[in-house]
Amino acid sequence: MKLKHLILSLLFAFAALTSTVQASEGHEAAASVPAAQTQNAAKVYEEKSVGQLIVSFFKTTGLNAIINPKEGVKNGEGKNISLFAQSWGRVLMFAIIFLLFYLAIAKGFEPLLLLPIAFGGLLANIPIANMTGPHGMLGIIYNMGIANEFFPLLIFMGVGAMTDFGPLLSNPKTALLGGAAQFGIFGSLVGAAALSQYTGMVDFTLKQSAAISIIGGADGPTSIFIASALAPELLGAIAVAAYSYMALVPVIQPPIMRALTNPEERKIVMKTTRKVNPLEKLIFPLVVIMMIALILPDAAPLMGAFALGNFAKESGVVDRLSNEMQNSLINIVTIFLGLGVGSKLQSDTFLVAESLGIMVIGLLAFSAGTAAGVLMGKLMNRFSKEPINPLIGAAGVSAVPMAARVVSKVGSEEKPGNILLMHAMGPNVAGVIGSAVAAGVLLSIFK
Amino acid sequence: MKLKHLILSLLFAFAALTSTVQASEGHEAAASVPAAQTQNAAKVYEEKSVGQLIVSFFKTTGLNAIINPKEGVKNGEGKNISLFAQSWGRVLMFAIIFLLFYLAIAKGFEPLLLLPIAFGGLLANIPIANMTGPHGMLGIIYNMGIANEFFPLLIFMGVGAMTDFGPLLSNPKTALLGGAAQFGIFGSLVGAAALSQYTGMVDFTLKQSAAISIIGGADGPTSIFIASALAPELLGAIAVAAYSYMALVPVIQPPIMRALTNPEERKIVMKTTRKVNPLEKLIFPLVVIMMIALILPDAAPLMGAFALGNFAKESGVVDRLSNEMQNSLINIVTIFLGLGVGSKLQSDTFLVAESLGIMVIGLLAFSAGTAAGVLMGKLMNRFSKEPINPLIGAAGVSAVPMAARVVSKVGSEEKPGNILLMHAMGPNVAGVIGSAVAAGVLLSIFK
Amino acid sequence: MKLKHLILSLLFAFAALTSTVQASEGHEAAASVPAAQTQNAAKVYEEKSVGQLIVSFFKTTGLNAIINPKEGVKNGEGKNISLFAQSWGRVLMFAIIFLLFYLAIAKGFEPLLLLPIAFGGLLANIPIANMTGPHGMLGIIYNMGIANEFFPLLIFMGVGAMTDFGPLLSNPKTALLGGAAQFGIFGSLVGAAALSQYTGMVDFTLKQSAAISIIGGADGPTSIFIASALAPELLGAIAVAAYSYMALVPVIQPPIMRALTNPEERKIVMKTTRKVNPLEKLIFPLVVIMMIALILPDAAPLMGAFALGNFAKESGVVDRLSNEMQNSLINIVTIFLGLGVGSKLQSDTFLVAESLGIMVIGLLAFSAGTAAGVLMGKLMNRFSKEPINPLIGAAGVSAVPMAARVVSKVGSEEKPGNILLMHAMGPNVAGVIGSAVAAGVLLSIFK
Amino acid sequence: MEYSLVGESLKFMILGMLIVFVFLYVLVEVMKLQAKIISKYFPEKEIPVSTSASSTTDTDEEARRTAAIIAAVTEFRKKK
Amino acid sequence: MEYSLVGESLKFMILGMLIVFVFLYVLVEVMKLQAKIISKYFPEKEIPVSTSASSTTDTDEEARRTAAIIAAVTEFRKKK
Amino acid sequence: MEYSLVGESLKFMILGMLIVFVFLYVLVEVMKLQAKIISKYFPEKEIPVSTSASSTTDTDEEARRTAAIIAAVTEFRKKK
Ligand code: NA
Ligand code: NA
Ligand code: NA
Repeated sequence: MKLKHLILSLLFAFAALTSTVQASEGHEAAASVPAAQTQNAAKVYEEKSVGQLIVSFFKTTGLNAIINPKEGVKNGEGKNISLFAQSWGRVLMFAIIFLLFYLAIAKGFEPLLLLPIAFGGLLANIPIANMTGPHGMLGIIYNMGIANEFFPLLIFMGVGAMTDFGPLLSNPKTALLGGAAQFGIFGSLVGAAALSQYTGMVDFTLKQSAAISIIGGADGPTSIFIASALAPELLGAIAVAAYSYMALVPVIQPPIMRALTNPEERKIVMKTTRKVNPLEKLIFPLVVIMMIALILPDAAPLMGAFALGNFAKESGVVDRLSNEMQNSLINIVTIFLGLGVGSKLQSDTFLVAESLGIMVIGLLAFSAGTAAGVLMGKLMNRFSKEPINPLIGAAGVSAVPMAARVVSKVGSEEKPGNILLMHAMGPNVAGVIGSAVAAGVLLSIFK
Repeated sequence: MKLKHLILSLLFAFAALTSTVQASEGHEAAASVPAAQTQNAAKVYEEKSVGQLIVSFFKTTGLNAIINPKEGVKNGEGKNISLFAQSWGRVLMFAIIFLLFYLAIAKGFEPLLLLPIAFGGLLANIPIANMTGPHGMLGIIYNMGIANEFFPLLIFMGVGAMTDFGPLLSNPKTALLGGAAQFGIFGSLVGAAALSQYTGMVDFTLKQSAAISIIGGADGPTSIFIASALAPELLGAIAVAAYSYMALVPVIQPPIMRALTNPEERKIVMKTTRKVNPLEKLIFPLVVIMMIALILPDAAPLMGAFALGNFAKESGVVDRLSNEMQNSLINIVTIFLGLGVGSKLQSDTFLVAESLGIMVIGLLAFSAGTAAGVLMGKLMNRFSKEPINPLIGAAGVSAVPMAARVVSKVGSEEKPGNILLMHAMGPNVAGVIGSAVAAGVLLSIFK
Repeated sequence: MKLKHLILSLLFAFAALTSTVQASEGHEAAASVPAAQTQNAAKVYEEKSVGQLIVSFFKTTGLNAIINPKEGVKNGEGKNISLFAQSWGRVLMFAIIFLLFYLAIAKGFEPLLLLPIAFGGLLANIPIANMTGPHGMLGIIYNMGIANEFFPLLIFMGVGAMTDFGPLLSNPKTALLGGAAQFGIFGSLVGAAALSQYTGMVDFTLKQSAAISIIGGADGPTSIFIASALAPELLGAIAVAAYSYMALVPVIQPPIMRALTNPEERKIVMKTTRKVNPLEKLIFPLVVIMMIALILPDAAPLMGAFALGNFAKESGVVDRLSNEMQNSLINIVTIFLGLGVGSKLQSDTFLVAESLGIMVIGLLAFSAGTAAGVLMGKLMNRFSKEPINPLIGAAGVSAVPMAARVVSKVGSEEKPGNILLMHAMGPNVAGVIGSAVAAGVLLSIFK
Repeated sequence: MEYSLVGESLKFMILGMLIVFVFLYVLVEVMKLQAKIISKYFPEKEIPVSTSASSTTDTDEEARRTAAIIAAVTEFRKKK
Repeated sequence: MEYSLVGESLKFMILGMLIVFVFLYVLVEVMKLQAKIISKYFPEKEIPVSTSASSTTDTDEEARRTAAIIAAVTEFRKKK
Repeated sequence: MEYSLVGESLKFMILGMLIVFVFLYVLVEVMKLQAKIISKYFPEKEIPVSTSASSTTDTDEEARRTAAIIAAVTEFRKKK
């Protein structure tokens, strides 16, 4: 195939040319930046020869931008990007993003959010294109719904419309297990503070520590909401950590659950749940939002959106709207939320020691939450008339409904036929409320 | 269950503490406002003891905000809220909102809009959270599509895609009945003016009177569109009145219809409608929008959106888009429209004599429209060659398709087997056009 | 029917009055404009008699605006509209728009976009209503997603999710045919420049020429994206030309294909395509976007959105999102994109010699692209081991999947049973990538 | 405000009802004219638009289709 | 910063866990009360809300319905 | 403008067609390489991605599924 040779030689000519460009670049470097600015300002096209066109084209290739990083290149927020972040930083980020793709697709790590987040990260790290700037696709999306914390609320509304509070209503006191698991949040808050104060590794402020600790709530939209509000610069790492560990719940939780319980406890069979009157389900979201209004209005946006979705579903008279919240609307917002969060995976923002710190604290948070839930389960079992299997406390960390499934699996491994799923769903959904309350407390502190 | 006692004592401790806080509050009151401002401006966290944290937490509870209203608290638009509106006002609003929930769910009052409106109202009245402010969820929604009158138009586009002009085209002259019913609008405009001029009860301006009178069009999106344009401060009350009375059409209309007709008139059987050529249906929306363009361009946004939806449906070549307008898009916009309108149910905006006045005028408007339609039906029956059942005039107030169903029901009660539904659909859809024309006239007057 | 007479006489009275108004208008003309402005500024309603009301109503009719055009009337962008554009211009535009409706509905010309574009154009040309202004429905839509080039990217994302790269992956070298067809773009760029330089007919700048030439890419969203970026003033004409000629592909291409090939070439049977491993399809969008990142980051928004859609589909783990991109989301955006583009069909913007020039160049572009594709096919057939039917080169102009179908039709006419469809899909989808690359080159030149 | 609210609104009523009736009356006449022209030049058989296949977009037809799906599923569930 | 990060965050922990538990405890009591009131005054038979017809909105029911549709289509496809 | 529009656009044509061809040529080579690697190390049987179950996302499969639903409903309606 001679065509191939023809094109190959064209390609070689191109390559030869570009190496010349690279060589001559050194001389121009000093002059080029202001020149570019002047040209930009005037925006007048000036005559060029084909050679000049090709040279100036090469200068706008991403390859050149990565191989020859320059001082003064700015990110989407208008801050200078370091030479490292422009070159090896981008390469490293692409590697991390391919890892995220692998985890999302081959390992099933919460793909609905990790895949768009990672793709957003990929686009955010493309040099020259500046897609995270205010006129870029990712920047537009970010400003549309993440900077103002709107998209996480819409997601939460959809989640509310998908949530069934029946199991919690049939056994109210299991809500306390969902409270204990919030120790994951506050424990890791102390952990983040300690990491900053006692090691030189990271230097989180109190606000940043609080934003990170919400990972322990095991609730994606809540994490993104709080991170946008308290520490948007950490949003990318926090979201990635939250969704990654939520996907890892079946790996993280079982060992902790087994270590803190003995086989007898794990074999406890719980009483069948009572049937719940639909009216109880209908009133419940109103009760929750009124309590939030009276006790913790700072959690009103989160719980308000959640209660709205749940109330729309339970009312049974606006199925059009409740189905919409659970389908098209949540899908559209998920795409945008993922891309917008991914815009915070730029190399200069993400490749900092803080991200590693966030990963460590996130793991701590999930573990602490699980442990606290199980221990609270043991405590309640001791004081309660009806037997309580302490395993269901682990479901209190949320990660709805995965943690509840993990509980059921561990329980039935110990005693086949002992189905704990419905019993675990109580603490599971209470954990969502608990996390929103914890989030409200943190917001109220820093207001 | 000793756990209960443990927690109860914690709760009591909390209660005791909060009462102390309340007691000491008096002394701080004077100093607290500027202090809060300074702190806010600096946004620097300052060390606090656990006691101080709990005290400052209590100050951010909604309970405290309601029990201890303060001067200088601002609503979403930045205006001061009266002490009454902060305390009893909120309580009263919550009661009204629960009433709306009851009407929407148990009584089936147009739940698709009343439920989201009421929920928006609930969130809007939560103290501290300030969800109607420019950064709050409701404020974002309001600015996204209600302040600029965009959402009502999208709804109207969807309604257009759901409307079938066949019955009107098969019997064109019934359009005049849809015209007569617009007396509901202009009659109640005079009524609102009279209420302001002759009683001290309310003090509507001409613009406000016009915005209110559109309730008589019995058309949700048109009402919201005009209220946003002419009197946004009355939007909440107008929308609630419009949708409530639309739901009450089966209650309001029959007595008026019976009072104005004798049994012979009600028994009139109308000629079977002719089959309409699809081409007529296809051309009709273009005819209407071109007439609006030539005669009344101020109604172009409303009728343009409506005609677009109808034309998309009748063209038969863009079913993807026309189905979208009728489903996902209208559902999403309905959720947002409801919440955004609900944001105008804040106690300080809604709890004014004007809202009561709007309710009174709204009832007047529906009644006057019904009466005018029926009387016009009697007049046309006298002059027309073919018999016209005057009942179908009542369908001219719109509230598509409910008023037409009411006509059919009243008619078949008088003479079983006399199905007036299709005959009533003509005035019914003409009433939509008539209201849009009336809206355009009012817009053109105040431009 | 005496009612008719009653109303007719009312109508005559109205007509008589309006003619008086027209007569007296001349005297007022000079004073009216500043008066209107003052009134507007103060926005205070002033008492009027019924006669004055009717006169001032007549002045706000569209008929009056068209019959009595005035100096100083402004379009949506705040520029003065010529007297011709206000009067005959609008009439002419309505005629063009009805022609577009006819083509879209009766002739099936890409109705999904031409119908909303034309309807947007209709609304944009309604006098007085000013729907393209920043507060009008079309203006809101335009600023929401077209001025910032967001909507075309969302469409492209959906198209990506609908595209199957299997045929291209099974026979990679056919991608070169999709490259050759881009001569349609660059050839027509030279054509547009020549038209400006050598005839007095039009006066396109280089940027405008580039924006127009992208019509040759036969790719709606790409055309709209580039036109918004380089020459928004030509957006309407470019979009209409692009979609019209895409619909005309079955008319434009066959004669050119037959003229450049002999029957033997058209009868060539190609080898059956190999089965493609799903992993190849999964990796392909990542390969493309990484190559764009390295070689041509200016094409990153376009190819990024496209690759995201395709990757979401091929990943198989986010079907919720990929289905959303292909259905509700693309439908909603199509409605808005059409209306927003249609807002550029205002008489003063569209009725210029440039629009005719664009139509001419668009036809040239499609023809040149087809010819170049076929010629490249002949060249490749000569040098390739396996036979290549040169007809499939014509599919390289894109217009997915229509051009591929045309190829298959022409091929099977020559040799019944010779199904070229799958072979033509390779160049067809490569043509999408090729056009995005060409678009990126043009963007990079003018940055 | 030196003008009477009621007085002005009465004038608006006259203007408004007049415009509404004029508009709808013209519309009635146009509808009649259109029906006459269409039945003369484009009788139902030769409609140039492709509405024959897409008559399924009529709302009642739509409703019937939805009903059919629901019925199908309901029946299927019963069988189970 | 003159304050201790760890010290402050420990205080936050105390405050936060306290509020979380108080909130959920109150919620538990309200849920119990509500159940009692509802079972007394609104036993399942006489629910005033129209949830009887729309019990299909329960998520599991929803899931079952989706499953039914999928099953129906799958079966249909097999038959083909 | 002191430059020739046609002259400049001819240069753009050279640049543009060059880049388009270079890009697509590299893409062709990458596609070939990728096919070679994948067929060697990840033959169809052992694909690590879960595409086996979700092969239904292929557009034609999608279309077939939609067709199946429509057919099912149509048939059901006929039976009625
Ligand atoms: Na949680
Ligand atoms: Na009406
Ligand atoms: Na192309």
